Amino acid sequence: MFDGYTSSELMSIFAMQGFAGLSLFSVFVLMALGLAIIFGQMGVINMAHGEFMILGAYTTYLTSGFFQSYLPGLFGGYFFIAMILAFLICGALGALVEWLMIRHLYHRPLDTLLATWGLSLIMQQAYRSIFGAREVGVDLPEWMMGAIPVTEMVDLPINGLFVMVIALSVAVGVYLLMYRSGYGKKVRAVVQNRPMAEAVGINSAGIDRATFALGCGIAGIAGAAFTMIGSTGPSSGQAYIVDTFLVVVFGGAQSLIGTIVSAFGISQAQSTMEFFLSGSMAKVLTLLVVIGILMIRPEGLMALKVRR
Amino acid sequence: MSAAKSNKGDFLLAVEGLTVSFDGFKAVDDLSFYLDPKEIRVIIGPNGAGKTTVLDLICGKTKATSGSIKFAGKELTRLKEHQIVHSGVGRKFQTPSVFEDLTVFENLEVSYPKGHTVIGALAFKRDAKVIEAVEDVAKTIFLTEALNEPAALLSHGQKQWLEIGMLLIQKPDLLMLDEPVAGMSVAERKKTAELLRVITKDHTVLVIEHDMQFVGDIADRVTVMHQGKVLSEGSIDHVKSDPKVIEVYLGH
Amino acid sequence: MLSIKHHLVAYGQSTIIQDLNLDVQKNEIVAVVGRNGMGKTTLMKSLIGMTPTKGGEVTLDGTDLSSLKSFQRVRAGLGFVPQGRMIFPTLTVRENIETGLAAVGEKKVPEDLYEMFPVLKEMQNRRGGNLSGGQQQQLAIARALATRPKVLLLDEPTEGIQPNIIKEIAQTLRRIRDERGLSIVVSEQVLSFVMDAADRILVIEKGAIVHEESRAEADQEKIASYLAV
Amino acid sequence: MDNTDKTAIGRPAGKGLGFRKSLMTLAASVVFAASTHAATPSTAEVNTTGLAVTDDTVTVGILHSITGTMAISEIGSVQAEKLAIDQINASGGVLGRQIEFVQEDGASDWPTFAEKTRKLLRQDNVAAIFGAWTSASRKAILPVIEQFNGMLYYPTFYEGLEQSPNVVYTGQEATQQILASIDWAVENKGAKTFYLLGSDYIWPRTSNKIARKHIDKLGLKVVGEEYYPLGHTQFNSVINKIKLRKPDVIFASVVGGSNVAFYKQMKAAGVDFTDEKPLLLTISVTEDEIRGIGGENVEGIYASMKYFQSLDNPNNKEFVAAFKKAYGDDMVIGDVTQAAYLGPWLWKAAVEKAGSFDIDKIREEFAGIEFDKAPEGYVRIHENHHLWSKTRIGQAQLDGQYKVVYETEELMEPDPFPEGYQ
Amino acid sequence: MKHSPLMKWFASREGMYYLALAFLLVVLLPLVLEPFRLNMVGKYLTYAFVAIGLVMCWGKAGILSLGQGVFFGLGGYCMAMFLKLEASTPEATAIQSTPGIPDFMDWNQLTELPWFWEPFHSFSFTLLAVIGVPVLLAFVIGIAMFTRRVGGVYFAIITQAIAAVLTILIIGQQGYTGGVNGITDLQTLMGWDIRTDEARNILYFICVGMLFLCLFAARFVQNRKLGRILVAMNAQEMRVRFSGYDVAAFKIFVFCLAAAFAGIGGALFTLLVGFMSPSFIGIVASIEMVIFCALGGRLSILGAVYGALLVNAAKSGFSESFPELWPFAMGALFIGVVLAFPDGLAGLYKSYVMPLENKVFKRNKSEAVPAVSTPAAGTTDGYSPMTETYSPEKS
Repeated sequence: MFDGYTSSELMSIFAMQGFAGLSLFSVFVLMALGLAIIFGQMGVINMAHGEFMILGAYTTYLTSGFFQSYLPGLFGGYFFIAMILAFLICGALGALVEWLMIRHLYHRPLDTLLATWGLSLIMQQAYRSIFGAREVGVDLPEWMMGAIPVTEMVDLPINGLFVMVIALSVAVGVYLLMYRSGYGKKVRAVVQNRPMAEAVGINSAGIDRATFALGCGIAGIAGAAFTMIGSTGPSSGQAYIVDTFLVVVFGGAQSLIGTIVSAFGISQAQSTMEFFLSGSMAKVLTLLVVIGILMIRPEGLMALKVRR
Repeated sequence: MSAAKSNKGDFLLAVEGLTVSFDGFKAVDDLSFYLDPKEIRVIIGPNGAGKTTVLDLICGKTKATSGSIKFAGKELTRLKEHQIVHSGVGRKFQTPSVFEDLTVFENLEVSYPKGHTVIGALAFKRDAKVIEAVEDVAKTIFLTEALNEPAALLSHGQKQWLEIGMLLIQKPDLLMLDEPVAGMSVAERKKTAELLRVITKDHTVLVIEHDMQFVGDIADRVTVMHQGKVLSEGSIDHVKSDPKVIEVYLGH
Repeated sequence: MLSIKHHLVAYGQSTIIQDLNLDVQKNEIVAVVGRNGMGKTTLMKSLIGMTPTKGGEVTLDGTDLSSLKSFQRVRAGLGFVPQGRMIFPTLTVRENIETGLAAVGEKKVPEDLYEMFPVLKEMQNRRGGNLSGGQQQQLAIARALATRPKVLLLDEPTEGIQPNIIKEIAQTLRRIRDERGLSIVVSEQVLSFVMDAADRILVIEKGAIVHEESRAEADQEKIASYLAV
Repeated sequence: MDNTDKTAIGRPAGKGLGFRKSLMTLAASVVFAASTHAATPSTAEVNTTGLAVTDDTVTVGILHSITGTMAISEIGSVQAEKLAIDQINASGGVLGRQIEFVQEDGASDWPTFAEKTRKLLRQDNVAAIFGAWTSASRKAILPVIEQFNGMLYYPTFYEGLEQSPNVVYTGQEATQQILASIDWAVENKGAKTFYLLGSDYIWPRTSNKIARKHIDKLGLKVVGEEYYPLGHTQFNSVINKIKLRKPDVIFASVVGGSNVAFYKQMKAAGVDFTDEKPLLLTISVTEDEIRGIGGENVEGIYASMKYFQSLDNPNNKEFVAAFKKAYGDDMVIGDVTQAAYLGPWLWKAAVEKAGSFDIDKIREEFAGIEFDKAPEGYVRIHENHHLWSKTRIGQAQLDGQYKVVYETEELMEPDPFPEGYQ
Repeated sequence: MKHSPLMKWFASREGMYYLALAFLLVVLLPLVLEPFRLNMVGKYLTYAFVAIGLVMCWGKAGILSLGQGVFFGLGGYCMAMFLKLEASTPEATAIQSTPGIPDFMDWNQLTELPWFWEPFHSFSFTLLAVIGVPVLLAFVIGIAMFTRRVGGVYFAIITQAIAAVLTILIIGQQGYTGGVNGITDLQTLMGWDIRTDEARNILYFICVGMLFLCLFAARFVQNRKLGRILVAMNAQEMRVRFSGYDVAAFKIFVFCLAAAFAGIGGALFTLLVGFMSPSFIGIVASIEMVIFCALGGRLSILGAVYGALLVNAAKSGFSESFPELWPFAMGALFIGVVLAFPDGLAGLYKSYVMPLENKVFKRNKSEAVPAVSTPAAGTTDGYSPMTETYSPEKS
């Protein structure tokens, strides 16, 4: 399989492949973090997660259009504004959805699945009505295009690096928020013992809404980031949902670290297999391995073992 | 080695070197005790001493980290819950767990030791024998009148009895009861004590209980647990006067 | 301070608390004693709002609590130490106390709390779940005090606690009352503790107060008879 | 039955579909336009099989997905077919009859296509059906249309391997698209090695099979062949493989949302297509797709199709202008949209040649029917029901249009069952 | 007057419900609808098989599978393989390079029939496989998951992933499976042309017949002790385990039962519609099947039938008149059912229609519904889960 390539070529390729794995990893992390918060911390199965991501992508699309028309001079920086807007808009919609729908369903996790699936249908059709059935093209500022040549063979795509940076920042941000802030303490208290959290004065309903909104907001950031590497259409979000859930479940639903570890494992497995097999078979094998491991270890990789 | 030891006497239940740890925390720590056939044993001890965990281990709900549980010469630690039940161990939980959607009759019928396989449950017929067994037990647990009522409508105490009844109908050799009188009224308590006296005639019983007076009423022997270990064991008077027990549990 | 009128709690068709009336004075420690299943815990949970109330009125210092949710009751001045302590096991000791502070918008654990429970300061970075029963009880009380309550509710604080520590808890309660000038309602079935801690003793049976006396003239035998089988 | 009123015949095209107002007015004006009664043959004469033909009107069906995942692709076809119908009506209709249409939604769901075909044929008795996009939906329609002897005008370029007496294929079959383009790459660009890449389903696989055979015949080399699931969005690994194998040509048939991801990631990986190292040759990216991908991401790639919006001929200028007038200036027209536009015109030509709406009579006349007003220039129907057409190579520009760099001199013969390529 | 037990049952309230459904499906719809519409109803009914399975599996036993499309598809594929082989005689496929194999195999350079296609020359094997293949897969999944105590949300997500895997596999292995196009152009069943209106009508009635068979099978299971154990398991799994039941075995059983129903539905779908494709296996199809069940009332097997009928009829009706509104309606339906009517149509029926009915049915007091005060009761079918009512007078 490697006949006729010099060792330096091979080295470069492995370096590139490693980078490909890392960039897939950062995509998975971005996809899964929002869901890990919503599913892992609140037990809500948000099947509309992909649609929230696409909302972030559309927000980016609109922002880029706005900057092109009105602030062409600042176009280079529009992406940061777009991400913030995506976070806010998705978060706000998330809060609204929580208030209208999710809060009535906390004790019925499987029903949240059905209801949010309905929500995803509505959101998809809304996109179709508003933005048209075709995919929209999001223009990127010049500086995000192209690659940084490291060696003659190895180029690091700038947008891949950028997605990695975003993924890393979001992950660190979520970590700080969950483990270093008053809000995080309240979330963890509510997760551990909802009635008791109430009884020490925590407004658990408010925490729930904020947490759901946060998860949706992160989905929005992910969607904004994915305009750089993926497509933005009414049903693009659905493509992510199975992968995203598997990453979260595989990691052990309660554990944010688990989500990151599992994103790493799955992305490396997939990108390694993609190199030796065809893309379709690599995908099938990865999914099967994940399902297999989940059957042996249903609690996921990093489940907390506690006395019951 | 332990097999040889437990075969020496003819204990019904021999627990030896039983240990279980949750992430390093040893809830039960190298615990050993033995039950004679037809013995009434009460386990007492402060909260968190590991009493409920011991019952969990015996009935297979929790898997032991190490140690052995021999029941009538059979090793239980490797069996699944339903296999343990079939070997003759019945377990009642602390909070009553009955099938609220089913009637009392159905609750008992479901527990009747026939038709426990999938095929069996499809083929199961409510014949005269079943009805007789259900009515028998219902009488024992004071629920004859309530047979056609959904279990959801029973009082707390009645649910406790029903759960005991669900064990009785299985005709187990060993009955394990976790705080059977918790939350009962005085009258119900008296009736429960009476019920236990009936049961103990032909069953070996292992009870967890707090109420010392109740313990004194029923126990042959008492095992006091503390931090996953046996602190003291013997007759009620013996443990009551044991200074260690007084220190950590009974108070001065 | 705390006034409970015609309090009624029921699950489905079974009534747990029936027309219960109780007034707690400022600076008073009231003990509600009774056996398991008599409604003590239900009373406590319904006062803090964990269990819905079917009828009656609860006012705290003139504020009507009846329609408030748990966290609002806490903000109105009710503190709660539940049965079984219910500390947050994976949060550290300090974080546990901070969850209580959040209710009143404070950030830093006040020194006086650590003074009252020095052991908590020592262990502030340990996970709550790794404390002993007695330490957890102190943590639960500290967490409740962090909300700066006017009335502190304690549900069976001695449950599962070694006898020698039970005495300490009684002293702590009196100290809290003296230093902070708050009222305490404690549910119990350990008579010695009640005699140590309470100013007034109420006996609850089947959801109703059946007997009441002040500690000074309490007839221990009589109360004990309610507690026995 | 009263089902007809559920699907109003000739319902205004703009209803809720977000079409431009101009179309509504156009459609309305056409419907109410006085038809030329001059030499209209009698209905009994032109319709012996009970089709929905009156003295003034003839009803046809339009069957595409306007909801679901395929709506993205199929809406262009709907627009083109309606435009052609409007234009035909404005020019006097077919055999003196105005065309009315019943539009049904296939909803991106294959049984729905079969069901709606049944409905169109059994209930609406349409004289022709313009529709379908994916092979899967065509395959679902096929048994029904054959059973009830309808006629489907199918616009998409596709894998071939099919020749139904009840279908006219107005798009190219695989060999037309592929053979000429590979020859072009070899002759003009000196290509020696190829990397075949596609989405994982029948059209890319069949196309690549034909491409591989042809490359083998030319004595050249395929250095990689790879398929990704539909909707896949991560192409870093295959991009690395391409970098490793250094093919002269990447022959790509990635479709749908994956397309966007693929080209963005190629671009990001430092591949500048304008360098033509490697050269990228696609058979799946029309101007429509470029709108989603972004012109900057595909600048420099080559596409092999029979039609590009930029074609410089009078037919096309007129067509593009009419299309934009009807649907807005920001519309783009891709290969399939043009092929869909041919459908009604070819049907009209066949009907008029046969002097009848009867399917069996039309069928006799197909071979040799030509349409010289076709935007792509000129087309002729082969006896195998596919079209003779030229194949063109276009190079994508930054503005999302293709610049035609090559076209075959002769019309390519359609060959749905190519000997030696199976 | 002595009535046979069967007559008695038909006169009972429950019997009436079944008779009403039978009347609707066997008499009313065939009379009112033209063949084309009736065929569509038949197609909807094939989904009802899946929904009945979901009632047993999800409603009763609490196991939500988001991969029922897998079993539906497998059953459908088994039938499609048989029909395809029948349609691929050497004469009919003479133009192929290898005559006698299905056309798509020929396009993919297969020169002989793959081994796993061979048995599908036999109709009896096919009938066996229609049930056997889905059940076998369900059994394997069940063993792997339930003995490891994977349940709830985790089970749902894993079954969803399995649906995704199978879809990718079928699409990718097109030489063996027909790929994304599916297996199409199916014409005859043992020489009988299944595309004619008469054939489709007959197939419709076969479908209705099979549906009633499955309904009765589900009803049988539900009314046996096994049914009670499923309900008990859902509420108090621990107690069932410690009453001596191997909970995993019961879960595997009910999951396999649901798979068998789905497989039968899939096979009938293939016959009625004339092809099978991977789009019925995927996630979207599988989740829609859950909503049929939820709309009907997740505890009611009859409700499941109405749920499947109604959602699909609404889908067709809506998408004909307001294509772009349909997804909104469908989405709203999902949310509405879950939020406002968690017990679905059956629940609505029970709270609004049944009180009226009770007045009419006064004399049948003995089989009245469990008290309204226990809404959690294990049935909303309008009859007690017990057919054998215990009466103490016997002793």
